[in-house]
Amino acid sequence: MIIDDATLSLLYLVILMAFLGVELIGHVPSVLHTPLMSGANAIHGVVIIGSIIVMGIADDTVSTILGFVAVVLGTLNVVGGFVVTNRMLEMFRRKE
Amino acid sequence: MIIDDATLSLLYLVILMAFLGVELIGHVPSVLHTPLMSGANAIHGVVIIGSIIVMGIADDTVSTILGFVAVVLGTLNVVGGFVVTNRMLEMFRRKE
Amino acid sequence: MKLGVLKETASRERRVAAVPAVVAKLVSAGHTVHIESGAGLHAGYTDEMYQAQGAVLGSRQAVIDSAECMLHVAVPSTEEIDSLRRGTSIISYIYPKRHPQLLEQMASIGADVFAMDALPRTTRAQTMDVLSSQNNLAGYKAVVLGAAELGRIFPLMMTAAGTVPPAKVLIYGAGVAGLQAIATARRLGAQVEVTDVRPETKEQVESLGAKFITVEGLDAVNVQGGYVAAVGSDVLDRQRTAVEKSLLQADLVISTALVTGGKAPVLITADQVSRMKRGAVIIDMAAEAGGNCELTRADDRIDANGVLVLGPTDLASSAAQNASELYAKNVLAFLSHIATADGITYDLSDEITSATLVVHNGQVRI
Amino acid sequence: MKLGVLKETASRERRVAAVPAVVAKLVSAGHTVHIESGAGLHAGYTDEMYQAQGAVLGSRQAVIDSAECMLHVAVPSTEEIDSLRRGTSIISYIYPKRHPQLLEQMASIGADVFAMDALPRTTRAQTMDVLSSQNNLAGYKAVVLGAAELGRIFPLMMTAAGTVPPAKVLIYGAGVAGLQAIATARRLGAQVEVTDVRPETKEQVESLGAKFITVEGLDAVNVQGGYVAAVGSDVLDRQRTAVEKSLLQADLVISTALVTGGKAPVLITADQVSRMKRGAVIIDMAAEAGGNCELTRADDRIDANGVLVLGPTDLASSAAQNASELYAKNVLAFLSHIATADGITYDLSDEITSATLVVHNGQVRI
Amino acid sequence: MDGILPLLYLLASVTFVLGIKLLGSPKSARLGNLIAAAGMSVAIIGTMFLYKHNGKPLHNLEWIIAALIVGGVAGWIMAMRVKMTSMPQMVSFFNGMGGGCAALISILEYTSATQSAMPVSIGHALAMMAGLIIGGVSLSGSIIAYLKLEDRLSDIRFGGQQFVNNGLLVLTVMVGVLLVTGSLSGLPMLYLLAALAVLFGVLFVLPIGGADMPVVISLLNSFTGVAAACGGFLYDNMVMLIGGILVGSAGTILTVVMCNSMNRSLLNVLIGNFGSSAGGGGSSTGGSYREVTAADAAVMMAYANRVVIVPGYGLAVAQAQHVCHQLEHELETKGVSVLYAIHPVAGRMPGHMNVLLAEADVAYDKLIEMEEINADFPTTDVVLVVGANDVVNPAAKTDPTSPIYGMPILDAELARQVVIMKRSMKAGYAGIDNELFYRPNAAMLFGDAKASLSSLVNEVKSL
Amino acid sequence: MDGILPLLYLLASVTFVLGIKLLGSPKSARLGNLIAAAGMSVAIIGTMFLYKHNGKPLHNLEWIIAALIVGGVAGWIMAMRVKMTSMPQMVSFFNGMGGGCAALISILEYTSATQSAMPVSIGHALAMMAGLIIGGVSLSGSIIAYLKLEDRLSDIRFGGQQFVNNGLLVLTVMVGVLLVTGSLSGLPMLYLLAALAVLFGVLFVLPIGGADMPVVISLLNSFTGVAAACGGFLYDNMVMLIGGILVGSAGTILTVVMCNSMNRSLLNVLIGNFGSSAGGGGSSTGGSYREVTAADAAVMMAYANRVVIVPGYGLAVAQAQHVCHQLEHELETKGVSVLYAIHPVAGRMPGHMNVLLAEADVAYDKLIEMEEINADFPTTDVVLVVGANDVVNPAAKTDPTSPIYGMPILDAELARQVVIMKRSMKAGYAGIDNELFYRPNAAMLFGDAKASLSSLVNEVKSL
Ligand SMILES: NC(=O)c1ccc[n+]([C@@H]2O[C@H](COP(=O)([O-])OP(=O)(O)OC[C@H]3O[C@@H](n4cnc5c(N)ncnc54)[C@H](OP(=O)(O)O)[C@@H]3O)[C@@H](O)[C@H]2O)c1
Ligand SMILES: NC(=O)c1ccc[n+]([C@@H]2O[C@H](COP(=O)([O-])OP(=O)(O)OC[C@H]3O[C@@H](n4cnc5c(N)ncnc54)[C@H](OP(=O)(O)O)[C@@H]3O)[C@@H](O)[C@H]2O)c1
Ligand SMILES: NC(=O)c1ccc[n+]([C@@H]2O[C@H](COP(=O)([O-])OP(=O)(O)OC[C@H]3O[C@@H](n4cnc5c(N)ncnc54)[C@H](O)[C@@H]3O)[C@@H](O)[C@H]2O)c1
Ligand SMILES: NC(=O)c1ccc[n+]([C@@H]2O[C@H](COP(=O)([O-])OP(=O)(O)OC[C@H]3O[C@@H](n4cnc5c(N)ncnc54)[C@H](O)[C@@H]3O)[C@@H](O)[C@H]2O)c1
Repeated sequence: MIIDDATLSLLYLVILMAFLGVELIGHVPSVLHTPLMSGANAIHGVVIIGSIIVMGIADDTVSTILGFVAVVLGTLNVVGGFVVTNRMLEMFRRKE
Repeated sequence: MIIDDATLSLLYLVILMAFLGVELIGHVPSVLHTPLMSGANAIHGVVIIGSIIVMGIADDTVSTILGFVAVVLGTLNVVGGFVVTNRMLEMFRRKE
Repeated sequence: MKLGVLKETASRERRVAAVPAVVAKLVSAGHTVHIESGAGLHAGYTDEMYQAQGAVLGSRQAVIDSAECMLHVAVPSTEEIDSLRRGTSIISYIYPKRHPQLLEQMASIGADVFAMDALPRTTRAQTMDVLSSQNNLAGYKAVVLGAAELGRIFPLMMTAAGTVPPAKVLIYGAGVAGLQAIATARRLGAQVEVTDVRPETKEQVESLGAKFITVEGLDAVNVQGGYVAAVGSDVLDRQRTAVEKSLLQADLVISTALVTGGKAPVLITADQVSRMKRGAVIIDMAAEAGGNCELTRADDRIDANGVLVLGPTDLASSAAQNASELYAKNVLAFLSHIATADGITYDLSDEITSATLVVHNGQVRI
Repeated sequence: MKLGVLKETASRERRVAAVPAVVAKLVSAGHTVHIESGAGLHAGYTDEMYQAQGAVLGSRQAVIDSAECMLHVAVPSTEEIDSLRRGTSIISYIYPKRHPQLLEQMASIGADVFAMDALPRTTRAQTMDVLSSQNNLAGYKAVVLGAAELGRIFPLMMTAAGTVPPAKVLIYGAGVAGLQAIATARRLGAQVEVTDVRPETKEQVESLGAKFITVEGLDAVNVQGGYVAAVGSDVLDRQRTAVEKSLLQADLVISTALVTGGKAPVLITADQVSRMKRGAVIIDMAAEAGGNCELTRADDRIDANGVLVLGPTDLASSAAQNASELYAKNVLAFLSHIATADGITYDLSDEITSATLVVHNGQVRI
Repeated sequence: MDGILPLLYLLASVTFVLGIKLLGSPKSARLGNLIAAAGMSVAIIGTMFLYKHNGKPLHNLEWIIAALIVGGVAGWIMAMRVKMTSMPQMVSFFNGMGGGCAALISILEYTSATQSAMPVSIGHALAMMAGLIIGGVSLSGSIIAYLKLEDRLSDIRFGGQQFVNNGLLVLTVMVGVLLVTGSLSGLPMLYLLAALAVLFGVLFVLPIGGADMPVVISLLNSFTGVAAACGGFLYDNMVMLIGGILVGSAGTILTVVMCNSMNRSLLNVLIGNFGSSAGGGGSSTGGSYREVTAADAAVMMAYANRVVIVPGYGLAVAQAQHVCHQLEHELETKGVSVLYAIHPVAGRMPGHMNVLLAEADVAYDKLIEMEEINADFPTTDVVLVVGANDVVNPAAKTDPTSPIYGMPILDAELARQVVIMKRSMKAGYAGIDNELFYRPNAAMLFGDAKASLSSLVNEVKSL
Repeated sequence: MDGILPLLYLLASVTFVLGIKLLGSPKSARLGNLIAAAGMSVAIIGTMFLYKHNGKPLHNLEWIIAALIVGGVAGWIMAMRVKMTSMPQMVSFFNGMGGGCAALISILEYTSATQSAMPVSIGHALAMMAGLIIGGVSLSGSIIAYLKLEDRLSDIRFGGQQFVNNGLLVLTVMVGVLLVTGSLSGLPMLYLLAALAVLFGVLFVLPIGGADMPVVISLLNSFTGVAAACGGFLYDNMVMLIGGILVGSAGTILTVVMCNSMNRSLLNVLIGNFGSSAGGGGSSTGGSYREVTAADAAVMMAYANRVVIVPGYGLAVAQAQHVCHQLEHELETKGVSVLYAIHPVAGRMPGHMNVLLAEADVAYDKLIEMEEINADFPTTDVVLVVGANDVVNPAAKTDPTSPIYGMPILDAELARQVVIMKRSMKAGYAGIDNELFYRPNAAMLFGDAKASLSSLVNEVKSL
């Protein structure tokens, strides 16, 4: 079995993140499940970074157009995700 | 500022481990402080791996002797650490 | 309708059939309320209080002369019935099964008689249920009376002079009165055991923190309209045996067991009493129906070789103020159901009217 | 030592100075215990029970003839003292300050008299403290008696016939009796308010879940050996004002306020009573010391225009069985302190002996 | 990769972890969301201006900014406009967009890789294909989930559906593997793979019932996380890796937790559910009721202004009066006003509730009579029914044939939310079913009242 | 680094994380320790047989095994022989050994680096020097801590000590930096650095008081973790890295947590303590008492066979009877037998405790009279005194001048452990000090009894 260093690092990261995930999510009250899911959803919008890079280095029209679409989709994910999460969490604002 | 990839990985690891550490240690009852410390103590005995390697590649006498000492010290740390921890934890064995 | 409230004449009766708050409601519903002067005094209600709510105060005769319908508490006496005008309606405790002659007499003067105690125990009749409201108070008072009579205190107390163990209270019957007795005795710190022949009472008893004495081999008991049917003598024998140990250790015994119609079941024999602890007290709430203890005599105190047997029939009445208030509210709810401002609507198809109307059109209806 | 126990002769006194369990201990400590036949009957103890524990049963005269030291509960009557042999010691309730002539009489027959009620309220004397043990029971019984007399029930009850509000109980004095009265009334579900002149009682009262009525500008009160000194009339005036609102709303009032020596402070005036709620009940536990209420007459019932004023002096005695047991254990502890099997050791340097020995060598010591 | 950008990425990664952590508690959830959003902004802006490709900064910046504005404005508007009740489908939609983005990146990378004719390492190829497949599934699956929740699409099931799905999955993976190994290649094949993935996403979600959608969305969410991580691997980009893996792992665990709190296994939700009926628990009488966990009920109550507790006979049976008092206390500590609504015939004897609650030292002035409190129910946030049944049964007002018709009842049904604690759906004293339990604003919390109340107390405390 | 070894390391790393996690709860702590130990064995054995240096397996295996046996047997014997009360110093000793090992590795690496004359990267040099310094400090510091706890060494303090320490620290770091940059070099310089580090360790720990030793040990422990991580960096060895960093981070947090639970800051422990008095809290009467947290008390009680609760007037004042009953219930759920010891004059009126506990529904048969229960105290694991004072004051038996002399008391002092809940060290009714509070088997849990009891309930529940 052959494992290169990068993969190994990745493996470590994945496993540690999994532990961290378990510890972090462990005892979340179920009312928070949806906001949490929504927040996580916004976070994976980080994929937008990839699309920005792709677009930033694209030089043919097709790539630029596809990249444009990708950035739009990613932004939708990020912005929509965070805003929706924030709205969901309105209910946890303490009333005076 | 110049950061090489390995260092960056290390930084990520350190930071993630720190998070993990906080999450893991967060609400430990204080009676467990000493056993926990002792268990952690045994774990950092992993440094023995280094001494084994050193000794395994040493070819002069001084290195071999120092390596021998290092391995002995490391083993003391590991074995003593785990055994002491185990003894401390005897009190948590449920009585019938 | 012109309603009349007389001063109760039965001995020890301190209640009154209407309290000022209820008078106000009756008046605003269009009735006129005539009250005998001093009728509420024993319950803590002065004439002035009634007047302030719109009642018409008057002499006994004046009330009798004006009223179309008498609101009453205790079963009316022969004299009282004789003194009434022909055709007057009566709403009162009647216990029709125990007083057939009284019914005849009332029929003979053409009275329409509603027996509050004959109400069906249905959900919608709950607000009119005088048995519940009065037995509830009686259950509380029985325990308080017992605690006052007993030469011991109820709660466990560990003091510098030594430990006083908690009193042991045994309760027969977990109906309304029995349950409230359990609650009250437990509040005061006694150890409470309970026996009843209805199996569902076990959970209820335990929900009040008392111990239920299970009688083996007891099948479901027949309950009709909320009244419990008598059980066979074999069951009673078995029950006596199951309970005896607790009885002989009891400091206070409160018996509330009743069955439909007739006489109360005998649950405590004279022999058992003779073997009870010296200083123990029995409060027999079934005294009016013959008593659950063989030795009970209604409204009397019997010292059976150091065991005191009381048969008070005025327990609810001894909480006259609350009892009158609740009775009056029951009657108010009853009246709103069976009558309008113009008079009683004799709707015999109505379950409540039909069950309570024991004399109608000169006819005894049971 | 030869100890004697007579049947109590005071009216309403149901207690007895020794119970079988204590007799057993006295006997094993080397004493002989002579008991008048039937002495314990009212408290639930038969002659057989005493005999079984080694007591010597006999006629009254036989006991008087044998005993060197009489164990007694109620303050002895003149006749009782007359009937005693010269030189007999007496251990009993005495209330020396209230009965100077009695002391003279006892001194004249050469009796050595120990007043159990004069015990210093120190920690080590707690096991002998009859005031604590008896007042504790009395406090409980006062509430039970009040609950029985009151035409209302204590607890809040929300029922189909309406809501019964909780009874309001007002307690004067948070000493031993008062605290137990608070606890008992609270258990039964009443709303309890309390007044006392010792500021430290506030916390104690609140620890029992009752409300303390604070009287403004009250300095620390003088307490000597556990007995509270009288406060000035200005304080009493201020207190009456502070409490009045609660008093006029109260259903049951229990007063327990006592001060050293003399007469109990008057805390409830006749005028106040006349403005109280109709149907309210006052139980004045200070009746023997003149009463906290102006209208109180010891051992009597007074109906003051619908307000019932009771001055029972036999409250502890009404829990005769427990009261006798605790009293007897107090006396046992006291005897072990002041005497050996051979007799009393008159160690006047001892705080307890010195404080309780009110007549010695033909001399009144207070 | 040197310079300040890696540190910005590190910062962003930390905000993501922190954000997820803070999102786990109601007190800090909003903050968590904001922190993660801030980190994301840093990462995006940093990338735009600091990223160097072969030493050169990114070009097309104006188009990138245009795309950001288009997506940002659209996302903002959609997120602000959506109704509270439609939140889950909105999340699903946004998730799909993320999946689509990830899939596009793979396609673009593959395109440029084939053009540059540089050899692609197996690892890169793997990441590319995985990103494409997972992103594609997530895209189409999320859109389907969105449509279903919007009720624009109903469950579609056909015989052998599971067989078809599994076959399609195998085929997709096979094509992917062949593309990785290079046995297949070329853009058309890549588009085929994308089409297969999208198709699978559609078929995968189509048969799953509406009630299980949240679980599916959560799962697709963690898929997108993995797809994003693949992108991170492609560009050796740590923040994408961390963000993606974090969401992948946390999302998976969240999915499992959600299943657990429904007492189902994930497999059961995804596969076992084929052909089973939709909706929450069903009842013999046909109506359907909702269940709620103690944690949920605790949050509802802790964030309410007013809670009214309706005690009944069950409170007495469970002897739960002391815990009930404790709950009242915990809620009041949190600033919630708590009252008890006492029905005159609750329990089995007059004053039964009074006896119980007095024993637990509940203040008398917190016990409110029926007539008085009935007016307050419409402005009450949460009613907690503890072992009561008949006394809150609306049949007493509406159904003349009911044995309890005419009995005045506590109008608990008028409150915003009603939580009912009992052990089962069984009837009470009167022996009749209770319509209240099936109301949309009602939810059941099953179990012995004492046990349920004490978990409630714990949950409230932990908030 | 390919082959199976990296996977074994990964496995071992996972066991370490898991081990630390499991060590956090009494229920799983033993398992956690065993798992970590198993992982450690895997890592060690794997290294011995699978590690390849420049493609060749390790040699000197027989010596390695010999060293393992020597160290293992010695460690085992020491660990088994040590008395329970001496555990902390034992931990410190073992920790020092680990530090020594790390320092030796750095020396050896430096030696071989100078010999091989290969250029050393800055990163490596940094790791080497850091490992040496930190390992050296940890070695000597731990040994000093060990000696101090063994009472073979007393606190040594002199004027300007802090100044000297800081100076030494600066010097050490400077030498280290110069060695890293290459301005200094050669073995003698390295040995100088080692000596400086060791010296600093000694001086650093010398002045710190015995009661603060656990904190210092924990800190040194996390130091060793960092030193181990440096080793991991040197050898690019993931398991050493993970293990080291994990202990470094968890150890640091543990240190902080320990300080918090003593209501001190870390700085205060390390520096502010110079010249302050040793020992736990002091009292005006001169004796010293111990404080305990609710979490500790909870563990003591939850793992006891029998707990006796002694209620007093404070229970009434705090109105804590209901929570007290709940604690009893929680403990019994855990299989602990719980009784109440009722002193005849506890409280302020006869039967005060009875009234209270009856209100909370405590079963009568759990209330045991003084005479009866006094015989049981010697076999009782934990006595929990709730707001009582005079009734457990041994002065009643021993001090004829005391106002309570002669009053029979509850012999709580005879139990193995006594936890006393009150708000302060103030006296009770009799106004006298209570010797019991200063007994070695007693510990105070300060605060209102109701609050303390409810945290106890929570802690017990969480076990
Ligand atoms: N108050 C009186 O004087 C009186 C006298 C006689 C009759 N009643 C009648 O009694 C009824 C009272 O109404 P209610 O609402 O109080 O009671 P209910 O209608 O009898 O309902 C009580 C509910 O509590 C639940 N329960 C029982 N034990 C439980 C436990 N341990 N934990 C959780 N839940 C539990 C039961 O459901 P599960 O089995 O599903 O848990 C039951 O549905 C009325 O119909 C009234 O007419 C009253
Ligand atoms: N039972 C009777 O009949 C009676 C009558 C009169 C006198 N006494 C006397 O009263 C004493 C009774 O002994 P005891 O041990 O029960 O009481 P104690 O000796 O008076 O001690 C009670 C302790 O409780 C603590 N405390 C008060 N409030 C508290 C709260 N809210 N939370 C936590 N702790 C609280 C106080 O310490 P902190 O201030 O530090 O919190 C105090 O030291 C005896 O001396 C007895 O002789 C008894
Ligand atoms: N519908 C309603 O809402 C409503 C209202 C009040 C009462 N009830 C029902 O009415 C019924 C009786 O109530 P009640 O208080 O008028 O009862 P009751 O006064 O007629 O009888 C008292 C109790 O004695 C018991 N008893 C009979 N024989 C006995 C024996 N041999 N030993 C021991 N106990 C014996 C009965 O079971 C009953 O519990 C109960 O079922 C009660 O729930 C219903
Ligand atoms: N050492 C002990 O252990 C011990 C034992 C029992 C009692 N005591 C102490 O003895 C003292 C008295 O106990 P007691 O029960 O015999 O008291 P008591 O019967 O002599 O008096 C009853 C109460 O009346 C109060 N009182 C006096 N004047 C009052 C007024 N104007 N208004 C309201 N209340 C008034 C007193 O303060 C006292 O609390 C208390 O301090 C008690 O703690 C001590």
